[in-house]
Amino acid sequence: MSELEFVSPVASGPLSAAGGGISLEDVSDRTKVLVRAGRDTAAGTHLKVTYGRSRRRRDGALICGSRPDEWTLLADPGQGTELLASLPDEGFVSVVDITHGRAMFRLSGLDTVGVLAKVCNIDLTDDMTPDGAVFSGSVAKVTCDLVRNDLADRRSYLVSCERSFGAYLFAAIADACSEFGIDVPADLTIH
Amino acid sequence: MSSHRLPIRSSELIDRSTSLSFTWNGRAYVGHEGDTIASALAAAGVEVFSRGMKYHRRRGILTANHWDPNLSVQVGDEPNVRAGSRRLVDGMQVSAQNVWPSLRWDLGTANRLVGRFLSVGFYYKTFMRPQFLWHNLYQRILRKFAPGGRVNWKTGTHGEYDKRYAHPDVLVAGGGPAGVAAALSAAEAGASVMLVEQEPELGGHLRWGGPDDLAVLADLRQAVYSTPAIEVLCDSIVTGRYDHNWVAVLQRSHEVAPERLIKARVGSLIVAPGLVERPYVFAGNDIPGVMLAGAVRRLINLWAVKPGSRAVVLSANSEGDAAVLDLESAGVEVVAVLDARAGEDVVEARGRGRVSSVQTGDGRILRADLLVTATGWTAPTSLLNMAGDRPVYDKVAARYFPQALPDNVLATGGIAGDGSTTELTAHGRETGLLAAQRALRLRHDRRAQTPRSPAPESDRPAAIADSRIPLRRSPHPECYRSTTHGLVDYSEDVSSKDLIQAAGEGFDSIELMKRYTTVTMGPGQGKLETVNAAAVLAEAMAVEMADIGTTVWRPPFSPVSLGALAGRIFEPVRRSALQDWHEANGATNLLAGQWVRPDHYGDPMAEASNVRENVGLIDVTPLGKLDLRGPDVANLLDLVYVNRWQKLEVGRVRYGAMVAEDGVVSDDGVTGRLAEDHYLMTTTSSGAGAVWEMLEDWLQTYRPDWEVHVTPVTGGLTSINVAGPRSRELLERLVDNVDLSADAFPYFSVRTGIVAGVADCIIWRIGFTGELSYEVHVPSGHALHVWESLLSNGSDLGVAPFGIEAQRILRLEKGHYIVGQDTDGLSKAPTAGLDGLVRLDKADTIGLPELRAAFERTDLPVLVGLQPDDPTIVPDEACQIVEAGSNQILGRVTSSRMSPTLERSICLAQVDPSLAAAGTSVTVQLVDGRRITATVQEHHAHVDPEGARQRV
Amino acid sequence: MIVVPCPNCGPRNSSDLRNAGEVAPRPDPETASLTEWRSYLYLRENPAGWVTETWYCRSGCRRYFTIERNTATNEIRESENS
Amino acid sequence: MSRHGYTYSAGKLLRHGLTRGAWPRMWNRPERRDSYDVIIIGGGLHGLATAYYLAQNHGITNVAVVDKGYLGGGGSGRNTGIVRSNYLTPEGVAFYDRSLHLYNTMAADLNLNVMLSRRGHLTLAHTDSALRTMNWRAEVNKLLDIDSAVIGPAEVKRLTPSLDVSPNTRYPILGALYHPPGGIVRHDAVVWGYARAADHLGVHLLQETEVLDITCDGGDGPDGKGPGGKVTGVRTSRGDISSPVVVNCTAGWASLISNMAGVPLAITTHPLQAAVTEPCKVFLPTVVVSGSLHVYVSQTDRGELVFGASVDPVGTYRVNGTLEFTEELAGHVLELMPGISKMRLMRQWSGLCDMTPDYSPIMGHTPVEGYLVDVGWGTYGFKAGPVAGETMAETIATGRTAELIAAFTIDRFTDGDLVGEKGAAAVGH
Repeated sequence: MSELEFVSPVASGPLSAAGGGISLEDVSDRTKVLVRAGRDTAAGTHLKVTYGRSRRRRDGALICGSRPDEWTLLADPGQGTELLASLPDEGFVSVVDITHGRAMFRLSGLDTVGVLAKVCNIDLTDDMTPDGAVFSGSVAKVTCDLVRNDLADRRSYLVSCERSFGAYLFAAIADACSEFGIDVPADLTIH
Repeated sequence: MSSHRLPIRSSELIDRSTSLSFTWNGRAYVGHEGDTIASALAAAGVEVFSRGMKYHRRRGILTANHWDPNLSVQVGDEPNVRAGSRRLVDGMQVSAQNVWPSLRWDLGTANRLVGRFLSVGFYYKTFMRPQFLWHNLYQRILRKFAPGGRVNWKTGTHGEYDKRYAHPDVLVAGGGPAGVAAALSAAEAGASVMLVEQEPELGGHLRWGGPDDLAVLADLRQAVYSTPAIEVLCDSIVTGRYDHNWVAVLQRSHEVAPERLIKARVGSLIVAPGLVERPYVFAGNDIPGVMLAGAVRRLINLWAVKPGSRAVVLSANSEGDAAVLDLESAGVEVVAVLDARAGEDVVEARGRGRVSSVQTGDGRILRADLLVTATGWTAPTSLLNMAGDRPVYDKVAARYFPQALPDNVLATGGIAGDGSTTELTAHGRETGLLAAQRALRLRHDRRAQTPRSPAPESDRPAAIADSRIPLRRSPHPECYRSTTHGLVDYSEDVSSKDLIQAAGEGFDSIELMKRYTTVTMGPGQGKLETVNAAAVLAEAMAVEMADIGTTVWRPPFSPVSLGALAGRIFEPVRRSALQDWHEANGATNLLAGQWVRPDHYGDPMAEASNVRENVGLIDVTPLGKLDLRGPDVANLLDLVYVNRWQKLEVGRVRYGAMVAEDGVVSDDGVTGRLAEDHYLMTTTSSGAGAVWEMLEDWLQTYRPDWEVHVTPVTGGLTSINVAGPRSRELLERLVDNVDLSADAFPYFSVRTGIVAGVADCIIWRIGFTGELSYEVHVPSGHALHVWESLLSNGSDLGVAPFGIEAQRILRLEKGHYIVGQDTDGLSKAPTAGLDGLVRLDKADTIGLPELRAAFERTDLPVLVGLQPDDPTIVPDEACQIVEAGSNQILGRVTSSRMSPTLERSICLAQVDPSLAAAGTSVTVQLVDGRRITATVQEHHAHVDPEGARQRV
Repeated sequence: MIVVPCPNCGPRNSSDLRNAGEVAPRPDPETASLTEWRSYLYLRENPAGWVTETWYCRSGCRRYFTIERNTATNEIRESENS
Repeated sequence: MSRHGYTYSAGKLLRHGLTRGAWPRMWNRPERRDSYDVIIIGGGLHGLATAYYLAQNHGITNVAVVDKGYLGGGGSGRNTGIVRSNYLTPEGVAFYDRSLHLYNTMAADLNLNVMLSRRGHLTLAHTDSALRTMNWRAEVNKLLDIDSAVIGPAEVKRLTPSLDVSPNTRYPILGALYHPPGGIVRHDAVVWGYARAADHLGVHLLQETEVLDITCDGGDGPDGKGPGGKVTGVRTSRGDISSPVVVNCTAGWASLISNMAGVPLAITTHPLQAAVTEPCKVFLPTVVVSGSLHVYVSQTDRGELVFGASVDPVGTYRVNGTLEFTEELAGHVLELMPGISKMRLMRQWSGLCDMTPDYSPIMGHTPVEGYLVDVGWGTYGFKAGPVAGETMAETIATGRTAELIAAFTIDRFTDGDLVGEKGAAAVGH
């Protein structure tokens, strides 16, 4: 169905501050696959990373240890079939394509910590939350999965939430960014 | 008025090159940057700032800082602004509060004439009879006298407030010498530090000290601002310390918000607020011109304001002695210095609108316009109280000291003891080091326990004992009250005489006294008043201060605006992938929990009829949807639903109802078996979250041996119900690879197929509306395409969207109950009519014993279909069913609508079992009080009870 | 905002979790008398002191776990049977 | 009034003002006896009212009220003083309506102005289902002759102009249940009024006397406690006191006291928080409650806004309050009244609530003879104080459960006959 357009819950294009301190981009169209498996299953062994950490697989998929015995695989758009096929399925293993079920944003720049500190109670200092950290928490009162996934020395986070909260959450994060120089479009209101 | 501004002082905060214009009660004034509202007005000769709450006596500057009870003013639309600390801003419109018609001529002063009759608690002792006078007259008058400023409730908006979280290892509350030194040593020891100071600049009392103090201060400031690990927040205040060192900081005058709340999880909290100077209780102690030593020192040294011309000073300590020197240096004639340490005293200040004379303890009457008192200190122990400490009174030092603090809270500076600047900073440094070591130990543990952070490279820092040398406690006379009576609480107008009366009436514990007299209950919350109140009570009871205890200081330490507490107001809203389309196509929305969804598109009756006649589409995405996988799903379903699930075949769906452990109906929905070990469960929209958590609970804590994975897919699958006699025809045009014919795809079946080119759509055939209908669950990224395809391919079939209201009509025609509307918090399975569904012979089901007990009972209410005998009357939902000749309640209408299909009113109702038989006539009382009759129906369904329409 | 030590996530703000109350062992529904069943449903020790209770890590690992909390002080320690 | 000893009046105020004479004590600190006919544990509103009605209505005056602290130091002094009777169930309505009647005449009955302000009580509905519950309450209320009706947004605005009734808010006000007789009372004064009247009738008020144990005889459990036994007295921090009747009126501490008699309760203790702002000129004429937003608010005659919420979700005996309570409160208040964001919150506090599964009290006799309970008051103990005292006194004096409290017996949990108040009472003010 790759010819069908994927419609994101977020209508807005990328936003960034003039000074470059912060940028916010909707990446909801990325492929997201949820894997539930015991650590002793072949899938668990294959995925390897433990809860709280992430690694980049050779095919480019980002493997996130999102919960105990639970992984989220993130890849470019349209990779669902490939990702599903990439996993050994012996034993009690569940693989669910959640691409359509989760909205996802990338928040990048020096001021990300300042932005997230306005909406999220997690300690984001480097020793508590280094690059590669995977964690969950409340962001602007929505439960989110987050990955610190720095880009070429630019601090960056992937933030994902249940799809139906997507429009709200994008607006809420954009609102938090405004202190750091992002001009928030008028149609992105949090209320 | 003449200028009271002094020549340049080396310590002054004002920038004389600036001029800020503002108004006070409508009159124009000018001040400088660095001025507070009060200092600018005082410099211009203003002496009266407010009126007392009860007797409306004139009030002037008392403490000249944030705690000054006499300096609450209105600034624009902001009430109760502390003019003693609020910095002047160009264009401010400042006015006095609680005066009418003006500060100068205030009619409230009439209360003074009857003051002797308005003794404490007087209102409890009168106005009992006649009652109508209390309600209609006295109370209205009392309300007119309410103090405080005016809030702009008519046109005000929430405004730009903000919040943020912080995670400092060490938070220092108070930027005086000890606090600054603590911050520096904590940072040196490797801790991240947040240093919070109430004033706009660091330094505490050093700011109004001599050249040596100023030199030390300059060094400390330089060191702090060149230490990156210290975040300095001035003009900010720690307002609360809550359990587990959750600390609230109110950051004022930040560029993004006038007030911003910082919530900090703090490793170690260092409490270093210094001391609050305490007023002295004597006759006339509220006359303008009576000031505390700290007030005159601040006025002279920080703002170069001459506080008077002839001063009497009552001094019990070095602050008073220093005030004498400051007064002299400012050209104020010091008429007399009364040394309280030598037993000298003041018994009365006299004057109207300004002190004119002072009577001393030895009977002298001195002409003066300024009476300065330095009689001791209150330790502002609020944050320590909040940390569980009960500070103890030390008779020798005449103040309270910390008793037992938890490891994560440390005290330094004046609150911990006395010392020179060198001694205070030394204690601060030791405290900072200890705080840092404890905090770093906690940080080490936190890293070790948190999976996202790598294990700490170093060993756990060793626990360090508290080896600090305590600050000494300098002797200080116990100066609380003179031989005369005066005010104890300035903001509440409570005098020492009032307190003694209250004790005599039986209010002889500090908490009872507080409640009866309202002492310490005003905006200052006891900062100035608490210790004096305790002293007066001790005197009245003839006991030691130490035996009185103090009132518990409750948060916040300083009042916080509702705006700052609210912050940005995040209220998450959920939208289906089709919600933009709905709104663009005329939908009227409905808020259902967090979801916003279409109630109707203009004409719900027509929308419902169209479903009965043609075909309609409704977006039911908010239905909870849970993807269940694993070999034990059927076991799980058997446990959580009242019916059986072991024999559900692949490709079939089934209705299920849930009860809680107490047997009360809790949720319901349809679950389908998509593959051998793969099911999709639906729940009510409002119950989706709770059902998910409940399934996890049973799987994790009760049956961890079962292999089931639960994944919520509510928003990922956009659910479109295609309902109506032409629904099959419409779907056939768009569905590939699924045979929709009645034989191949019977009622209560499920198939997975391609709809409008979108793969992985789950289609199940069910009938909430009572019509032939298919619920299509579409991957949400392609849902709009499917929805629009259904509309564009069905125009010849009369396809049209319908909203929740039409669905409610349709389901009521069909007699489907809604959990939580037609059932309530006591409804058990028999009430909902689940007799046919429930299986009591299962080994286990949630609430099984209660299910069994419920079916033994004959007294439970019964849900029935009900039709008013007059078909044009629709009783409102919640109308009561009553005994014909009385007000005895026998049931209620739970749902009601006008049925477009039957063109008559229809209802569901819960009735007493004696009324449940079909054909029973019941009496319904309408909202307007009329009573009508209605007849109980054989079925819940009013339309097509046999289900013929949905089984075609 | 107290801190709850989630065995999987580490220390978390309590707003990230849901408190499911004092642990009450579920009697066997087949054999329990109604009186026993209703004791399980309704009666709680409700002590002013240490209580073993269940939490659900709602915004984190989504696991249920038990800890001991002192209801007089809000101190928390690991549950002996967690 | 002379039965209450010294009578207060405007004339007395005048005389004391002129002579500057001292006022007499409102109550005494008596020496305790070794034995009483009735011991009431808990010197709050309920305990004092029970003692007063025992003496006043039934002539039983050999009664002690014991409290570990000072009078009214628990929930009686920490609630927000709201009274109303527009409950959902007939049994709830009848009970609270009697209480409201007692409040109406209390100032005269007790010769102390409790400052009842019948200013009208609005329960806002923001959703269809909330509106349906309001209709339900209104319809039940009407049948029981309670002044209560559902009104629309325009009428809400007329009664309370500071509320934002525009339809585009996150929580639009779709209507409200309006209850004109509802209002507020000066809570401490009610405590003092009952204490003063009971003291004058001969009841002993024993403050700073903590009950350490309840002594029993003949019961199934250890030390003769538990079902089948009977009460013999209490052990206190100031010595043992014997009595054939011990009444538990200890609200948030009810479980601890009841466990001393071997009678476990269907209760968990949760804090209920409240807060007050600095005073402002009066602008809010009614009591406003929003169940969906978990907030209620009224303005005192002193100009302070008094706020409350629903109970904290985590059970605890801590009463030091939380920051998140004030944050949520402020957010929700500003949803209702966006114009007051510059008002400042001055003080927060909390009290302990004894929550039952069905949001209704547990009252009357227990399986231990002579041990009675008046507990499970959750968030509505203040409203019920007078009628609870009256009916408990009747139950003690006559030995028969008073009719108004028959639905609230301890047996209902074993019988599975819970009261249906829960739906309406989640924010029960």
